[in-house]
Parts: sequence; structure tokens; C-alpha cells
Amino acid sequence: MDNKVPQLNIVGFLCNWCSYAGADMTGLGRNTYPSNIKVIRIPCTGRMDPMMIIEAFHNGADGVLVSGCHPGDCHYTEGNYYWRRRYPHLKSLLEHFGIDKRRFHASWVSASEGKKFAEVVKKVTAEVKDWRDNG
Amino acid sequence: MKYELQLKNIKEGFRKDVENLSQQKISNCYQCGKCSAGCPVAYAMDYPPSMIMRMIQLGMHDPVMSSNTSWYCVSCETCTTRCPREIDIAKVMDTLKIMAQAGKYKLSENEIPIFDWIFLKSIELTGKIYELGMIGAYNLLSLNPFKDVYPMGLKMILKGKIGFIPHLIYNPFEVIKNIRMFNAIRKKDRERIYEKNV
Amino acid sequence: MARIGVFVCHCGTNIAGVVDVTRVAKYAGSLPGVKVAVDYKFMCSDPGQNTIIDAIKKYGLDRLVVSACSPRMHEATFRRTAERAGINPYMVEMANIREHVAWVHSDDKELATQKAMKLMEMAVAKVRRSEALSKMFAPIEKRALVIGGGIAGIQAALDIAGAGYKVLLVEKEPSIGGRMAQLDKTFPTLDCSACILTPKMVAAAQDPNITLLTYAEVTEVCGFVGQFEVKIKKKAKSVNSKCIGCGVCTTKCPSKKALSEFDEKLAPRKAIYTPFPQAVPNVPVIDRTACTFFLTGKCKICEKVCPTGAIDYTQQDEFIKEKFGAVVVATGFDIYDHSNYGEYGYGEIKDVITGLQFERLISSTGPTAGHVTRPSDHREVKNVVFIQCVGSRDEAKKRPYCSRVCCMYTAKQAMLLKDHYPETQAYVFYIDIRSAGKNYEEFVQRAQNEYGVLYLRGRVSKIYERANKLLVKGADTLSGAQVEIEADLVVLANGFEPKKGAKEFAQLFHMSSDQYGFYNELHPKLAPVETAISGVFVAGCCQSPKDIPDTVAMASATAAKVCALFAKEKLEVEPLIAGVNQLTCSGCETCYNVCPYSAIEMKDKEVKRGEVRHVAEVLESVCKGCGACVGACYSKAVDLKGFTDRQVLDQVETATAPITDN
Amino acid sequence: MFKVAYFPGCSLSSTAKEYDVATRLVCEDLEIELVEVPEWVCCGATTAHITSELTAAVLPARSLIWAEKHNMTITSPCSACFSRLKMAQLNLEKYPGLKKEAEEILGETYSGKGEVLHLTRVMLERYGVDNIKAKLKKQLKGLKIACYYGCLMTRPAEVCENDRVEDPMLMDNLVSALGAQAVKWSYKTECCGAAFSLTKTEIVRKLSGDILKEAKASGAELIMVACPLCHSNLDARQPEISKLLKAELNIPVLYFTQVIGLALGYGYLDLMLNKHFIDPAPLLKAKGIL
Ligand SMILES: Cc1cc2nc3c(=O)[nH]c(=O)nc-3n(C[C@H](O)[C@H](O)[C@H](O)COP(=O)(O)OP(=O)(O)OC[C@H]3O[C@@H](n4cnc5c(N)ncnc54)[C@H](O)[C@@H]3O)c2cc1C
Ligand SMILES: Cc1cc2nc3c(=O)[nH]c(=O)nc-3n(C[C@H](O)[C@H](O)[C@H](O)COP(=O)(O)OP(=O)(O)OC[C@H]3O[C@@H](n4cnc5c(N)ncnc54)[C@H](O)[C@@H]3O)c2cc1C
Ligand code: SF4
Ligand code: SF4
Ligand code: SF4
Ligand code: SF4
Ligand code: SF4
Ligand code: SF4
Ligand code: SF4
Ligand code: SF4
Repeated sequence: MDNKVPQLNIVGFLCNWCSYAGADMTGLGRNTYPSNIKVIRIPCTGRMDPMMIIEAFHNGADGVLVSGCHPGDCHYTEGNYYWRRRYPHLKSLLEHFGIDKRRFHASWVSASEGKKFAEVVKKVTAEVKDWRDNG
Repeated sequence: MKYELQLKNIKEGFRKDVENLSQQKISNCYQCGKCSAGCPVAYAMDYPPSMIMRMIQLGMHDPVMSSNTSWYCVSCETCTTRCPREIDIAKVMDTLKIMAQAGKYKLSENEIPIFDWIFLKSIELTGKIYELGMIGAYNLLSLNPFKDVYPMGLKMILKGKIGFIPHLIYNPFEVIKNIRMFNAIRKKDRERIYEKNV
Repeated sequence: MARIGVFVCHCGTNIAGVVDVTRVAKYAGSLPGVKVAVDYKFMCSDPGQNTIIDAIKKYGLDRLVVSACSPRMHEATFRRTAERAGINPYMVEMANIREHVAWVHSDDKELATQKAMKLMEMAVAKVRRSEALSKMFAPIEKRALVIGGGIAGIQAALDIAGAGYKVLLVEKEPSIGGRMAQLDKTFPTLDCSACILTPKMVAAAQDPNITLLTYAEVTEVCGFVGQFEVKIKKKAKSVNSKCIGCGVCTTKCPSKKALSEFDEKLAPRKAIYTPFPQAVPNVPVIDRTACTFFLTGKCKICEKVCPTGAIDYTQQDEFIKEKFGAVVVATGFDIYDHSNYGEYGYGEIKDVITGLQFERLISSTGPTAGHVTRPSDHREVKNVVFIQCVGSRDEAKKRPYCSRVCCMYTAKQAMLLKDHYPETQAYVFYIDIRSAGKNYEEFVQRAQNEYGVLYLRGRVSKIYERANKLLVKGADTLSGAQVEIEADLVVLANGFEPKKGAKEFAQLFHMSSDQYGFYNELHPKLAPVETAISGVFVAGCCQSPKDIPDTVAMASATAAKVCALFAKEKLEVEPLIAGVNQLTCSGCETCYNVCPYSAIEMKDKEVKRGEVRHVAEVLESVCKGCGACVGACYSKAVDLKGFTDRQVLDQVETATAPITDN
Repeated sequence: MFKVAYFPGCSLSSTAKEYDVATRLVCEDLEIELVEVPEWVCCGATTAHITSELTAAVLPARSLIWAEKHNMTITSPCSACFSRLKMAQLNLEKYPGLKKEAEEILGETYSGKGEVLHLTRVMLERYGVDNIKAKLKKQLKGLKIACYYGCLMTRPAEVCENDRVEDPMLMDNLVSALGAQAVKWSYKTECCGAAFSLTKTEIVRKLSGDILKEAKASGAELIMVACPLCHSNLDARQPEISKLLKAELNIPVLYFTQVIGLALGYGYLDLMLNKHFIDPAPLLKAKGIL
């Protein structure tokens, strides 16, 4: 996928220990991805308050990605399990309110998966773009 | 040293050409030689497979295309099965032959292409292979008319193993369909090879 | 009104080569509350930090944004800078425009610059809402846990004990020693492995500061740096503490069904055994899966012959729970199982052996007393072929990495072979020789020049069995020749793999591993023995393949880190923790239930004059700041310092707003 | 009744007529229904893929599509045909561009989901060695057989799935079930020279010679094959090879369906054993099988 997708705004919430570090690793490995994502560092996906995501869409974000440690690898033992439980509910709730499911994503990226993070961002960006271009 | 590598005699894009047509990442080859070690016909090749891979990496177009290596490859897939870098070497060999036959590059061993030409003609006209006609035509065209006729060919005939009458596709419409199909393929092939080959 | 300073770093050309840093600084200057915005070549350098300090003084700043590398890299640095200039260290935010911008968006400088501006603006939005936080401290349990009793674990334990701290060394086998105990001689000096290892093993056993716990495994871990609480399973040895190590039981035991793990399955071992004669501790264990008594109910010979009555068939697994301030993980490696190599016989050809098996064969303490004979028919050998990079540098076998030690150990083994049997010929098939190390290249040269080992550059394609011989078909790519060697024995240089169960073990500590299962260090260059979990360190081959010198260096480094930690009175911890607004708390106990650290207490408390309610309270010394309670609270009564709702929402708002740069 | 689409291939109607006859005979006996693909065209053999990738995909695709439409597994007794069918399937899946062009030329779509198996796998895996064993009339006691698989039946690794690409055991298991002895040897999958039969006979003589020598050295009295190309190289060329090696090899080469046929009680002419250059009659008589 081409890395240049103008005028598309995606907010990324990355947990400090795995996905944020994984995104750092993407940089260390000089893998590229589309620049639409703006990353906000959070300690853990367990800290995610649904309000933040709703607020992001409300403010006009085209897409949102929340990414944390793989299940079982949470730095705080179980924070990502809480998130894993909340995610599907939130997703269907958002859909109910008319937020297309292509706009809201969750992923597991560990501190060593720099390449994977680039892939995730590419995939998410492509889906959000697909939503914008094709409805 | 057989060959002097200079900027002027390497062909820019040769590696890319081969990589595109074969869809194999030749630059991934790290020259371990496992392909050459196991190739049953390497002993008869001008350059063993791994060396061909290296020469493609370097863009050494002339020696690659004028060597007999790809023509001696029997497509046994031994190399492909064992390559630690997961390169389909047999497919690369096929690609070299395809490129050569497409007329863009010079042919070294004319023997096998003649055979292939007759073979495909046979399929085109009859849908199947017509052995006796093929052996005859092949021997005539390769200027070795009595090769294999005696003793093996003769015995084959005596054992009833070689048919005299071509097995035709029974339905004449199928024959026409077949010839049309081959023409379509030829057209597409030319497009493919020449387009990716510039 | 906030007085913010924004400092944009070039990082040489790392950032400035992609991002227009002056434009970022200029844009920063236009943002409300920003009093000064400058860019500089290397912000983390001394002059860089002084620029910041000068600016703080000159403009009376009270909060900072550093637009540079990842906060995981330098947040601590700039917090200290702020502190030196008299600002609360938690009034600092970083915008990561290197790892998250310059290095990943180098394909479009304009878009990269715009994103850098945005990330900086988000950091400014966040820092506006920052509050001064005060430092917090936690106690340290000055006792270390070392897991794995290979050379790495032994060295780490000795060094920590040497500094006067207590160590518990846990080993899952009946003896410490690890792989090194299996080796014959070691490169590059060819000194005998046992001769240099045994004294260390004994020293570890005798050190008053070290407690050895063999035949034991860690099963549960909770807590954090300074306060790890660890549950350890002591497997039943069936031999109690009365044992004096006389060895009579082993000699008399009739069961020979099991194969010796120590001898790499080349020889049988008894049901009651110590792995090898110099074992430490020298106490045998009964392998209950092989013992006749445990299988059939009859035998008990060992009990009869034991002079001290040390045999105890009724012993049970035992669990203990202890506290440690720091942990060294040194669980070592396994070698690649070549049964995946169909072309080398699916691991079924007896005379195709592993490098480790060769070590046992040529070792005078090994199953053949040092005679290199063929496992199949015990005949002497003449031609021996060594094949390098088996299960290494092989993408098709899912092992693309180089195992780093096998070039060297192959050269060593070929030399040892020649030493013992001058009339033999050794052939080595290799792809590249990797011998970077002090005296390593010279060592390999010696194998070739003085010992006449024939090096052939190519991978072997197939090994054929023919009559009593092995036909090895390889290539020498340097001469372009196919090579066929009739060999008596083939020795594979099996690569290094993570220990079986490494991934599950990592989960106990929430350590991360790479795609193969080797444990990740915190930083490949600057923090090679730390892990992402503070207080947990890694040493030896569990982190990546390495030889003994590197293993020992790494082990000593972990010891230094542990000692540095223990040398502190108490531990400074980040005050980024949760806090409850008890006025709005409804007492629902949701936070109490989700907190993974039991850091929330429910209390009946007078929150307003005359109003006693059931409310939550955070135990500050226990909270780790994960934020699970914050995400869960329906009343929005808990918040997380450093990542408050307001801060994150402001970041969200900024992230979605257009850039107003002109 | 067990039903498969049958692609006999060109050789089976001429040079390898006996393979076709024995196969149909045995399959009828075992109640395996072979439904010949109507008006099939040659798979392109070893030529199409070195001439044009598209030809190599289009020719087999016609038969693949037919089998897919009729919901049948497609099989071929010839390793070369099988390989071309299977490779076409794999390539059409791997390279979407190729698939698009092939579909355009054929004017049909191809899902690629149908199964392509070599006849050995259909009979020995799907139908099952045990089921064959249950129907035997005779044990082939005392016969030492070298199973020769060749290249195209097992390679590349993706085509043999359950079996081991470097040391396949499928036919060896059959041999044991028939009461004979499968010798252990390491040239099971070495190349016989295959398609160079006509064009580079000297290569065929060397490669097939090595295989025959190795089989002989391993104590085999008979070689069992599952491919007409292998057969003609090992059998028809054997007299020349013997001469070249200055050694009387005289080792009969039988198709695996002929060997099953023997154990099912069929005779010399039923199985057209007379077609072979190296007459197996003396050996089989000596073992009391004929
Ligand atoms: C064939 C061969 C030859 C070699 N030759 C040389 C040489 O000549 N020179 C040289 O410098 N290097 C050589 N090496 C490398 C050397 O063996 C290693 O560098 C060294 O052994 C690494 O030590 P370690 O402590 O990291 O791992 P190990 O030796 O594997 O020790 C790990 C220990 O941890 C224990 N353990 C594992 N998991 C657990 C658990 N969950 N709980 C408790 N305990 C656990 C294991 O039982 C083991 O005792 C050679 C390696 C091989 C394979
Ligand atoms: C071209 C090149 C590229 C490299 N690239 C990489 C890379 O990409 N990645 C990587 O990991 N490594 C790389 N390295 C290796 C890396 O540079 C070294 O590993 C590292 O610098 C070693 O650090 P040091 O502290 O041991 O030595 P040095 O960096 O040499 O430091 C020694 C210091 O001691 C001082 N000193 C010397 N004698 C005395 C004395 N008598 N009294 C007081 N002070 C003294 C010197 O002035 C110097 O400041 C590279 C090396 C080179 C040459
Ligand atoms: S086996 Fe593969 S990697 Fe090795 S030389 Fe051949 S093509 Fe290159
Ligand atoms: S496919 Fe060709 S190159 Fe590869 S091993 Fe066989 S003959 Fe050699
Ligand atoms: S602060 Fe970070 S970005 Fe700036 S020079 Fe230092 S390492 Fe580089
Ligand atoms: S009881 Fe078990 S361990 Fe003891 S001597 Fe008998 S078999 Fe050996
Ligand atoms: S258990 Fe008894 S017999 Fe065995 S070593 Fe110990 S003291 Fe000796
Ligand atoms: S150290 Fe040598 S033998 Fe081992 S994987 Fe690396 S190159 Fe291969
Ligand atoms: S979840 Fe919120 S409301 Fe409920 S007890 Fe905890 S702080 Fe109070
Ligand atoms: S942030 Fe909340 S859930 Fe996490 S440890 Fe602290 S009190 Fe417990």
C-alpha cells in the first residue's frame, strides 16, 4: 500500500510496554507506514476509557486503533484482558451509533514486533481509507 | 578466470527481469551451494545452479544466456525442495528457457527447443502426443535421423509401445478450439515477456 | 497561565534529515502558552541540556516539551534536566518525532514534518495539564533469585554473593553445571571444560551467601522490583538430606531403561542417579518414570543398600514461597533437533550425530571413555564429516539466525579429533566462517593449516546410507565442484534454540521474547542485560546464542546491576499512580475488583463533614499505575497521575484538529 | 463405490499401455471407479513449462476445471502428468495474474479447490493399504522390492503432504502389506533423467544407471515404479545401461498396480508383463508367484 493517504486522521492508543515499544522498534528497523496515525501513549490498554474513543470519533477522527501486549504478556498481568473483554462490546456499540466497523480497530503488538506494527498500521489505514472512499 | 566483470558488460535490469518473470527473489540467494550439491546434472552443466544464481545477481547476462545450464536442467525440483532460502530454482531455470525461446536472447543448445517445438505442435494439432511422428520429426530436425531408432525405437515398435496413428481429439470442434487457444496463449506470452523484459 | 518551553531536536540528521525541525519549532512558538521554542542538534548532549536549563531560567518556564526521540529512550534524562533547573520533573513531556516520525515516514518529508508538528502540539496540550508530583520510594528485599544453574547462573550467583548479598540459585536438573558440564575441551584455549567449571560449581555450593535449590522450578511470580514474591516447586527427589553421596544406590540399582540426558542419550542411566560424577550437589534423585519400584511396586534395592537410610519413596513435591528484590534469568538453551532435516536422514541415521553428542563421545568421562566410535556398530572412524549451520541460517527450517558458536565449536571438534586420532581425516562443510573474537580467527586458521582439516565451502545436499558408510553429497562453491565423501561419521553443528518451555517461562515474569523465543533485552546496545521488567535481568544463552566468555561477561554484568540495585537504601518509584476522588466515588467496588495488585482498599470514611460513606482508597506504595481501575470506574472517580483523563482527552482533541501553521 | 476423475496421460495409451491396463483391471477389482476426463488434452508434460508459463497452466487447467465441476478428486497414474496438474493448481493459486490470463483464455473460472492426487495416494492413502490388504488373494512372499518414487511424485514438498519428501514410505508400506520385503535404500527419489529420454540420452543413461546400481546393491530383485517415464528409463534403457556399466543388471521394473495385480491373483498376460524389456517371468516363477 502507498504510504501517502492525504487528509485522513487516525488516533492510535498504544500501551507503553508492548505496542509503543513495538512502534519504536518499527523506527529502529526503518520500516515505513502511512503517516496518518497520531500516537497517544497510555500505560496499558486496561486504562482505556470508552469515552476517549467516543470523544475521538466525536472530534472528527476517521479511525481509531488501540494496541496492547499479547494476551498473557501484559506488563500489569491482566490489564489487556479487561480491554479484550471491552473491545467487542464497544465495537458493536459504536456500530449501533453509526460508526462503521472499518474505522475502529484493536491489535496485539509486542515490543519486538516492529514489522508487525507497520503492517497493522497499513491495514488499519487501508480499511479506514476504504470506508472514506467507498462508504 | 573466464570472465571479467565490468560495468559495461553487465546488463542492468537482467536480474530484475528474471526476478519478475520467475517471481523468485534471486537476491536472497546467499550462495550456500546446496542446489549445486544435489543437482543430478550439475556435472554436465557449464555452470552449476548456484553459480547461475550468482551470475544473475550480478547481471551477467551473456554468460548466463549462452550457457547450457538451464537446458540441462531436468526440472527434478531437488534444488527447490532443499534451498534454505526458499528460492524455486527450478522455476528460475524454466524462466531462463522461456526467455531464451521468446527470442529476446540467444539460444545455446538448439536440441531441446526443437523437441519442445514439435511436442507442443503435436498437442496443438492432436490434443495429445503422437510418439512416432514426434521421434521422426525430432530426429530429422536435430540432424540425427537414426538416433534411437535402433535398437530401442525398433523394439518399442515391436512391443507395440509406439502408436502409428496419432490419437486425435475425436471432436473436430475441439481441434479448432485447441488451435485458437494456442494462438491466444502465444499472444499473451509475447506481451508478458516483452513487457516485463524491457 | 502555563509557561511552556518547546525544544526540538535534530538528532544529527536522524530527525533533521527528514523533518523540517525549524518549521516545527516555529509552529511551536505560535501555540498558546509556549514562551520559547528552539531547535538544537543534540538535545540530550551536555550543551543541549544546558540550552534547556538556560531557557528555563531566562523565560521563567514551568513546563517543558522535548520533541526528540522516544520517551522510552530519554524521558528520564530530560526529567533530570528539569529537576536541575528547579522544575518538577513530571512537568516534562516528550514528542516522539524520531522513532514515530523521521524513521518511519522518510518517504515523504512534508507529511513527516506535518506529523511532527502535530505530535509536538499534542505534547504541548498534554503538558499544559501536567501537575507537579512528588517522588515516591519503596523498600527493597536485598536477596536475589538466580534461575538456571549453567555457567551463567553460577557466575551471577557467585558475583552477587561476593558483594555480600544473599542468593537463591534454582536449577531444575539434579545438578548445576548446565551445558558447559557436557563439553570436553573449550575453544579458543582448549582447556578442559570440567577443570574450569568444577571449581566454580563447588564454590557456589560452599558460599555461605548462596543457597542451592536443585531439582526445583519457579511456578508463580507476583510483585515487582524490590518485592518479587516467587513460588518455587521442589520436585520430590525421593532422597532426603541424610544422603552422603556415597553412590552405592546408583551402582546397585538394576534399572537401566532410561537414557542419560547428560550423555545426550548415547548411554543408559540408572533410575536413581546423579547426572555425572562431579555433580553438585552430589545427591542422587530417583526418576520415578524409570524406577522399577514406582512402576511395579517391587525392588527397593536402593533403600536396602543405602548406609544412611536416605531413601524416601514417600517424598512429595513441595512448594515454597519467598521474597526477592531482583531476579537473574539464566535458563540457557537447547540445540536444534535435526529430525526436521529429511535430507540428513530425519534424525534416524545413527551415525549422524549432534555436536553435543560428539562432545560426549570425545570426552574421557563420556560413554565411550573418550573413544570416538560409531554409535551404530562401535567401529572406529576414519573419515568424519562436519556440517555447519544445521538449524541455523536456514529460512526454510524457520531458523534464519546465525548461532554464533558453531563455527568455533566445529573447528574445535575437528582439531580434537585429529589430536586423538592423527590418522583420521576431518572435513568441514561451511557457508561462512564466523570467528569474531579474541584469538578466534587464529584458532580456525590453526585447524586448517596445522591440523589439516579440509574446509569445503558449501552446504551438504543429502546424506545417503550405503552399506556401512555414509555418502555425503555436498559442494565446494569456490571451485564449482560437486563433492562426494564416503564418511564413517557425520557430526552436525546443530544451532542454538531457546530452551523448551521458554515462552511459558517468560510469561511468569511477563518478559518479552523474540519470534524464536529468546528473551528480549531492554535495549540491544545500551541495556543488554536488563529486560523491560525492572528488576529482572537476563544472562547467557537464554537471551541469544553465545559462547562461554560472552556468557560469563553477561552474567557478571547482571550481578553488577543487581548489586547496584541492592546498594540503594530504598527504591525510587514513579509517582504515576491512581488516586480516588472520594467525593464522587459511589463505593461500587469495581476498582477494588479489577486491580491486579490489590492496591485498592474499601473504607468507611467521613468524606464530608457528617457523611460517612463506603469509598475506595489507593494504597500508594502498592499501586503500579496500570490504570485498570480508571478504565473501569463508572463514576469517573479515579484518575491516573501522568495520564489523566483530561490530559488524554486534550491529546485526542489536538490530534484530530487541523494544523494551523501558515 | 470410490470414484475419481482419471487423467491417464499420453504415455498410457502408447508406451505405457500395460500400466493403463493393469491399473484399470486392479481398480475394477478393488471397486475404485476411474472416470476418464472426456476429451482431455495433454498436460503439457515437461515441455510446456519451459516454453511458456501460460501454456503450462492452461493445458492442465482444462482437466482441473472439469474435475472441479464434477466434484471429483482428479488423479493421474503418471508422475509427470500429476506434477503438471498439481503445479498448475499451485501456480494458479500463487500467481493471481496468471490465473486471470488463464481464465480469460479458457473462458471459464477456476476455484482451485479441487483435489489433485497422484494415483498412489488415491489408492494407498484414500482407498487405503489396509483395504487393499483385505482383498488380496496371494502373498508375494520372499520378493525383495526397491520402491522407486522419482522426482515428480514427491517434489516439491507441498505435493506430498503426509509423506516424507526425502524418504517417502507410501509404496514401501504397500510392499510390506503385500507380503513382500521393501528394501531400505537411499535412491528412492533420485532423478532418472525423466524428460531427457529422447534429447539427452547420455544423461538418462548415467542417472538411471546410478539408480539401477544402487537398487541392485541394496539387494532388490525388482523395482516398483509409479510413472511411465521412470519406467521407460529404467526398463527400456536397461540393456544399454548394462552394456555401458559392463554389468548384467537384469532387474525387472514393474508398475505398482501390476504388483498389486499379482497379489490379486492376475496372470502374466492379464497385467501385460510381456511388454517389459526386462522380462519378470523368471523371477516371479522362481518365487512361486507366477
Ligand atoms: C556442542 C557445543 C560445544 C560448545 N563448545 C564451546 C566451547 O568450546 N567454548 C565456549 O566458549 N562455548 C562453547 N559452547 C557454548 C556454551 O555451551 C554456552 O555458551 C554455555 O553453556 C551457555 O551457558 P548458559 O548458562 O547460558 O546455559 P546452559 O548451560 O544451558 O545452562 C542453563 C541452565 O539452566 C537450567 N534451567 C533451564 N530452565 C530452567 C528453569 N525453568 N528453572 C530452573 N533451571 C532451569 C538448565 O537445566 C541449565 O542447567 C558450546 C556449545 C555447544 C552446543
Ligand atoms: C567505523 C566504526 C563503526 C562502528 N559502528 C558501530 C555500530 O554501528 N554499532 C556498534 O555497536 N558498534 C560500532 N562500532 C564499535 C564501537 O565504536 C565500539 O564498540 C565502542 O565505541 C567501544 O567503546 P569503548 O568505550 O570501549 O572505546 P572508545 O570509544 O575508544 O573509548 C575509549 C576512551 O578512552 C579514552 N582514553 C584512551 N586512553 C586513555 C588514557 N590513557 N587515559 C584516559 N583516557 C583514555 C579515549 O580518549 C576514549 O574517549 C563501530 C566502530 C567503528 C570503528
Ligand atoms: S540452495 Fe538456494 S541459497 Fe543456496 S546457493 Fe542455491 S539458490 Fe542460493
Ligand atoms: S531442477 Fe534442474 S537445477 Fe534443480 S536440481 Fe534438478 S536438474 Fe538441477
Ligand atoms: S535527545 Fe534523542 S533525538 Fe535528540 S539527540 Fe539525543 S537521542 Fe537523538
Ligand atoms: S527402587 Fe528404583 S531406584 Fe531404587 S534400586 Fe530399585 S529401580 Fe533403582
Ligand atoms: S542415597 Fe544413600 S546410597 Fe545413595 S548416595 Fe546417598 S547415602 Fe549413598
Ligand atoms: S556460527 Fe557458523 S556454523 Fe553456526 S550458524 Fe553461524 S555461520 Fe553457521
Ligand atoms: S470504581 Fe469508582 S466509584 Fe467504584 S469504588 Fe472504585 S472509585 Fe469508587
Ligand atoms: S492503577 Fe488502579 S488498578 Fe492499577 S495498580 Fe493502581 S490502583 Fe490498581
